Amino acid sequence: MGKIMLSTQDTAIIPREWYNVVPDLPKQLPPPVDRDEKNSSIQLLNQILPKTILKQEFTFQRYTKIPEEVQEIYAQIGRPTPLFRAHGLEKALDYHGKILIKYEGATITGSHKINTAIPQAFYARDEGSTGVVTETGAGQWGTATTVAASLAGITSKIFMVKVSFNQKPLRKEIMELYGGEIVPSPSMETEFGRQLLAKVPEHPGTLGIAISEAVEYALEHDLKYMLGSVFNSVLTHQSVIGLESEKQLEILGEEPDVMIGCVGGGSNFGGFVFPLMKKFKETKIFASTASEVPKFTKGEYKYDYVDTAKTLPSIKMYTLGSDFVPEKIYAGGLRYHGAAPSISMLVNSGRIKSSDVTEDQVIDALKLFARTQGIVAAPESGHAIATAIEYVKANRDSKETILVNVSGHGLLDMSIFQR
Amino acid sequence: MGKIMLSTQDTAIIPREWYNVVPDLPKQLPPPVDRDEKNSSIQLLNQILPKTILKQEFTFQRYTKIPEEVQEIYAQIGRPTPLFRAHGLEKALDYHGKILIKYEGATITGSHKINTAIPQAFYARDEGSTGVVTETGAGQWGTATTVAASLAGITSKIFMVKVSFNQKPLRKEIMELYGGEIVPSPSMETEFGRQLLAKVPEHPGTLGIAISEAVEYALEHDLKYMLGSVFNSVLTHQSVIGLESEKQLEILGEEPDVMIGCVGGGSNFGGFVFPLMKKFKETKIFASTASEVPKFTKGEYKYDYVDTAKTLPSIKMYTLGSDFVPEKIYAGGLRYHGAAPSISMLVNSGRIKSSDVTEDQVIDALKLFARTQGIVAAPESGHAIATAIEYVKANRDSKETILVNVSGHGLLDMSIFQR
Amino acid sequence: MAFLTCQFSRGEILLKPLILYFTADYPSTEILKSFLEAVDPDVVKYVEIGIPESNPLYDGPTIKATHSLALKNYKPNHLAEYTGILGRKGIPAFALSYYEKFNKLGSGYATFLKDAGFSGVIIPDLLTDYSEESDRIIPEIEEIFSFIPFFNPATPDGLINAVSSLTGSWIYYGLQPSTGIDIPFDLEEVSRRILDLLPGREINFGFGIRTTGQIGEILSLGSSGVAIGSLLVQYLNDKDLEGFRKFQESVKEVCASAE
Amino acid sequence: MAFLTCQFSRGEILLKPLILYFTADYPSTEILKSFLEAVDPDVVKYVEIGIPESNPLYDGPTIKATHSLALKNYKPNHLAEYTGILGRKGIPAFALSYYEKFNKLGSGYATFLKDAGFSGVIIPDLLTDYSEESDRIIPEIEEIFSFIPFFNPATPDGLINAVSSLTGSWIYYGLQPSTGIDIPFDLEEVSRRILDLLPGREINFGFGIRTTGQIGEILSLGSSGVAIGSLLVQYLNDKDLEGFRKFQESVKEVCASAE
Ligand SMILES: Cc1ncc(COP(=O)(O)O)c(C=O)c1O
Ligand SMILES: Cc1ncc(COP(=O)(O)O)c(C=O)c1O
Repeated sequence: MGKIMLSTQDTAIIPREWYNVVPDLPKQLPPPVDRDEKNSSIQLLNQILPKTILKQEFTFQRYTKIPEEVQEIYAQIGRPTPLFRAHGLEKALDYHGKILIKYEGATITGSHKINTAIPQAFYARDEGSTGVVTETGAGQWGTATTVAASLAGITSKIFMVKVSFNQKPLRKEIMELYGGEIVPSPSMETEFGRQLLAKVPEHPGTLGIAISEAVEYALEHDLKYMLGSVFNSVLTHQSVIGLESEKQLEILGEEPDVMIGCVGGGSNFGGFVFPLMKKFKETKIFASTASEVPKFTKGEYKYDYVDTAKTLPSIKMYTLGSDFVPEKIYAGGLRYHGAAPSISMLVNSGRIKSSDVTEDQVIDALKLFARTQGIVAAPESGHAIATAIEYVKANRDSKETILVNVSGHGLLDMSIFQR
Repeated sequence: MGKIMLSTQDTAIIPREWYNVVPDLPKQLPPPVDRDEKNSSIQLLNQILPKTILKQEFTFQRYTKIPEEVQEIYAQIGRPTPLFRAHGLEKALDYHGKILIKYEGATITGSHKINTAIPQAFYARDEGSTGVVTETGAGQWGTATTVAASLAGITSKIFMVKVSFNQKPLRKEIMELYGGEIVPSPSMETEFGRQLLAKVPEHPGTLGIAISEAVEYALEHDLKYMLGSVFNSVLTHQSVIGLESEKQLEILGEEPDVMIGCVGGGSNFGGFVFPLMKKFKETKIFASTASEVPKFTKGEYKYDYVDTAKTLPSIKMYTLGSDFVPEKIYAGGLRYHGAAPSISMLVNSGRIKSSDVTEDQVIDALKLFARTQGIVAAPESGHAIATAIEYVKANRDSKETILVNVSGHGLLDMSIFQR
Repeated sequence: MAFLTCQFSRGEILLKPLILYFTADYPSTEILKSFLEAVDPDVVKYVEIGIPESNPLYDGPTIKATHSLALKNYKPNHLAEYTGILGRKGIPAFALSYYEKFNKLGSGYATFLKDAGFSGVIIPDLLTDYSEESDRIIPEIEEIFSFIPFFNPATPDGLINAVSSLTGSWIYYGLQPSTGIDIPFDLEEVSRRILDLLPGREINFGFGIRTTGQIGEILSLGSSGVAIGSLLVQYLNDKDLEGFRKFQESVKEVCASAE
Repeated sequence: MAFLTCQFSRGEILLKPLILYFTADYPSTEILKSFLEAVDPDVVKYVEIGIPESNPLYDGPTIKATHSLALKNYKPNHLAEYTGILGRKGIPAFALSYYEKFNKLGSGYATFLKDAGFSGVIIPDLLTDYSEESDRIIPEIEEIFSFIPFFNPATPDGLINAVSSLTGSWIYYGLQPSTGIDIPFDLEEVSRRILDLLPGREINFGFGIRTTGQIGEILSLGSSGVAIGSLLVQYLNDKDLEGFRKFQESVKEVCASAE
């Protein structure tokens, strides 16, 4: 049998250390800053994040040991994830180079989000917290959080944007099944929520509001708040994607000429690309985003708030403005207005190229991928696949090896095809 | 790191031959028979099944070579699937033996069904068919069929029981995404369907009707019909589950004392248990079924029709009667009235024990499994888990090694928790 | 072709390739007798006579149909007439009978068959549906006359070894689970299995053999003989004695051409 | 503790551990002058004077607050008064100024600072926000006086090596990305990194140092000195000269007790 599945799901491939790109960036990473002289949002992080996360966020070790227990849980949740050659897609595109897929949808929660949820929940537990709190929009992050908390033996509370809560009953279901407590946001459980509801009883909620509620709830109840993306510590945890890929490519004897991933906050992209960029210095790198959220092409590279509610610090990034209201695209995870500082820096320097793809391109890409590879990819990941297809069409004779990170499966998001 | 994930997703583990239990059964397998002297249903199989499937069904080689191409596709769809130790579950149950899980939910379509769909579709294509037809109730089998057909580059048409079609729009969605054509049954596309609808325009459909329509459609359009379970050739294809497990156990140095799987038609159970039974002669074996479909405890061991419509042959099996109408349980895949002849024979001889579990036990088991292992198992597989939990509770001090086949994930069936 | 021999000697015995199957009293006693008279002892080794049955479960549709008609004509005392004709040609006759009769009559039924002139009996459903009885009944039958084991590709290895060791007779190996239906199979694979399991035994193949070409192929693979059943029904239905004779001739030719 | 030394000699030079940071004209010119008069040359190595800024992005909330107030009092000609007081004690003064001023005034701004009595300048946002300018501006500044590289744990290795090779001066290493906020960090890890990258260089640590205990620890890890800023603001606000003097004494004691 040919080498079609380039991965060996051998736990020896699971990295023992996370990789942090910051010491290897060409320039210094602009740190998170406070905008408000009275209430330091960085100080706030201090109160709501596990100490270990804060350390990882602000002190930049190139390598950080992954706790043994987290390594074991990584194995349990499906790491290493497969890296395989997409023969079916190559054939359908009549491409004579290679298309390799790293597939994070093979984790038990169906996306890369679990890679950072696990250490965050375990650190919280280790530091004596009885539970974690976070917000979720589309639901992927909330799902990962509930699983991680249950595996750590602590509680989880998820503020879910009310409109999603109502539209996606299955997401609520799965999070509850995983032992989480799900609250539609705005809720009556926080001061912030109560005030909002007093003014607008039927408020549909936003991610910004949900963040504010989660942070307030964490503060009030002495729980830890979980970071879903954007932050450097999250990208560091996600480096398992790229580190595994590196070993898998080595086993296979392949070197990527092109690397492609999708960018919401940037965590799957950074986690995938950074460890590989260190080794494969000449690769072309594409960050795929939604045309409806053209952060790199229409956004500005500047300090901006992480969240709409301006509760969390400002960071220097490509941003469409923290009050940017994206179109209601199906790829909920790509609606974020900004992108992680490290990725933004490299897009700004030109090292990373960006590619906006349309909803139609994505749907076509998802269909083609499903029919040729048998995988229903997440709508977010569909962007990376669409960018890869576009690249192949424009470079048909290049015979390059294209490595694509498919960040999740789309089994719980199939309603997007009902149009 | 400890050996928590006992699998290596090393394609070397994918078997090169399927195993057929028949030559190793203690008694001779009663063959499928015709009941109708005029219309031979066995002759019918001859017209609608690929020749290679018929060969495998009726000539009993112990080992059959898996075509190279099928081996490659097996790798692509996620084989070998993981075999891991369920530390979390063990801890929650305070069990001091080992619980090992073979997890078929890790395939791209989320269940073992793909293991047989692939060879059936590829044989059909090899024999010049342009497409395949089958029926589906809950949707797992239809989904596997559409993927397999797309990967083989042929069409697929699925007759889906109308009531499921209406209740499970996502199932229709995913099958279409995979390139299948989905028709609610009864339909106007067959004589059988048209006659039914003329009499009962609002007919909700049954699996029996869908089978009849699929068979008629295959005959009329010179397409191949795909067998979802029950038949011996299907169990043979499913032997990849047990054969992989055998190698994985060897790598781990483990020997199962108890093996547990769920039984609908018996394909995941037989595929899992038979290859292992050959090596581990002393293991206790439990077939888990739904209390609502107590085929082994309340059924009779006799010749009965495979399908309600009596289109396919009669086989000797435990059966509740081919016209048995099961309660509307959520585990759609376990509603079948009978079970594969080989399994039935061994239940009859006492080699395989059976265990009926209730809906409540299953829901509790699924919740516990989700929270301790992070996996949302399929409702069908929840039966196997529930039986394992029951066994552990009754044999707390045995320290036995219990190997459970979890046949699928339940991500597309979560509506069952909405009660 | 490795070896093909229609008449060959094993030790002292000259073996012939063909085994014919007829259902007793089908289509009528007289017609069947005329066919038995036409049996050619130069190519026919044994004749099987099926005892009519209301539910011949493991027969295919063609043979099944003969049973329901034969039941109407069947008289036990006809059997001796059939075996008599064959005996005069020096061809041993074997009865094919479902287990139900043994169940009712015990080994007395075997004595009856022996007295009717049969050299032995084949019980097609014994191993499938009554295998727990086989340890008891086979030795009882063997005290009286030959028990002919009937195996098919679905018979487990263990059972083949156990049952064949209870008898020294020839073995009937069905190529398919049911006769008269074209289920595709890999002749070489299926044959090799039984020959490997029981080296040195006389094994005759049957079920689903349709053409003289197939007969040649089966023999070339090492089988001792070939049983033909459904293929004869058309001749019987048409009272086509001439066709039947030609068929026997053609089998001889297949053998001759290959020798 | 491996080694702890507050006053130690490297080659010929006697080194003292403490570096103090003040924002110019905060809380008033007079109060600041009285504090500078109280600086103890036995323990204070350098003094940094921050040039008030409307948006001191990389300062923490405590220092940020001093800037907005200081801006109201600030007059460029006060600077020479401050450096004068320090000069009389033999303590070199270094200006801390954001890049914007260099952007506007070019290297003339460096000349101005030099003329105001400073021995060098620290530009906290240069490497973060204007690193493409650094290759050009650093040599220009070095022609005039010392450019003090400001690194922190977020500074990439490559940048640390490149920039420090452009100057022979001491190096300011911020333990945190922003001063005045308690972000937990592993002091040993963070220190080892810079000491390993730049062996033999004078590296002074700053940002987020809160207690005299921490000072001892940092020195024991091999740092050449410790910069203190936010910690002093309380003394300034309270005009607590006595407290300030005691603080300097306590640092001496930490050192003495450990020697
Ligand atoms: C499957 C999937 N991919 C990508 C993203 C985008 O997030 P990030 O850019 O942080 O990876 C999300 C976020 O929800 C997601 O669920
Ligand atoms: C996940 C899953 N498990 C088990 C079954 C039962 O089928 P079988 O007994 O053939 O494995 C089904 C059938 O749909 C299924 O989808």
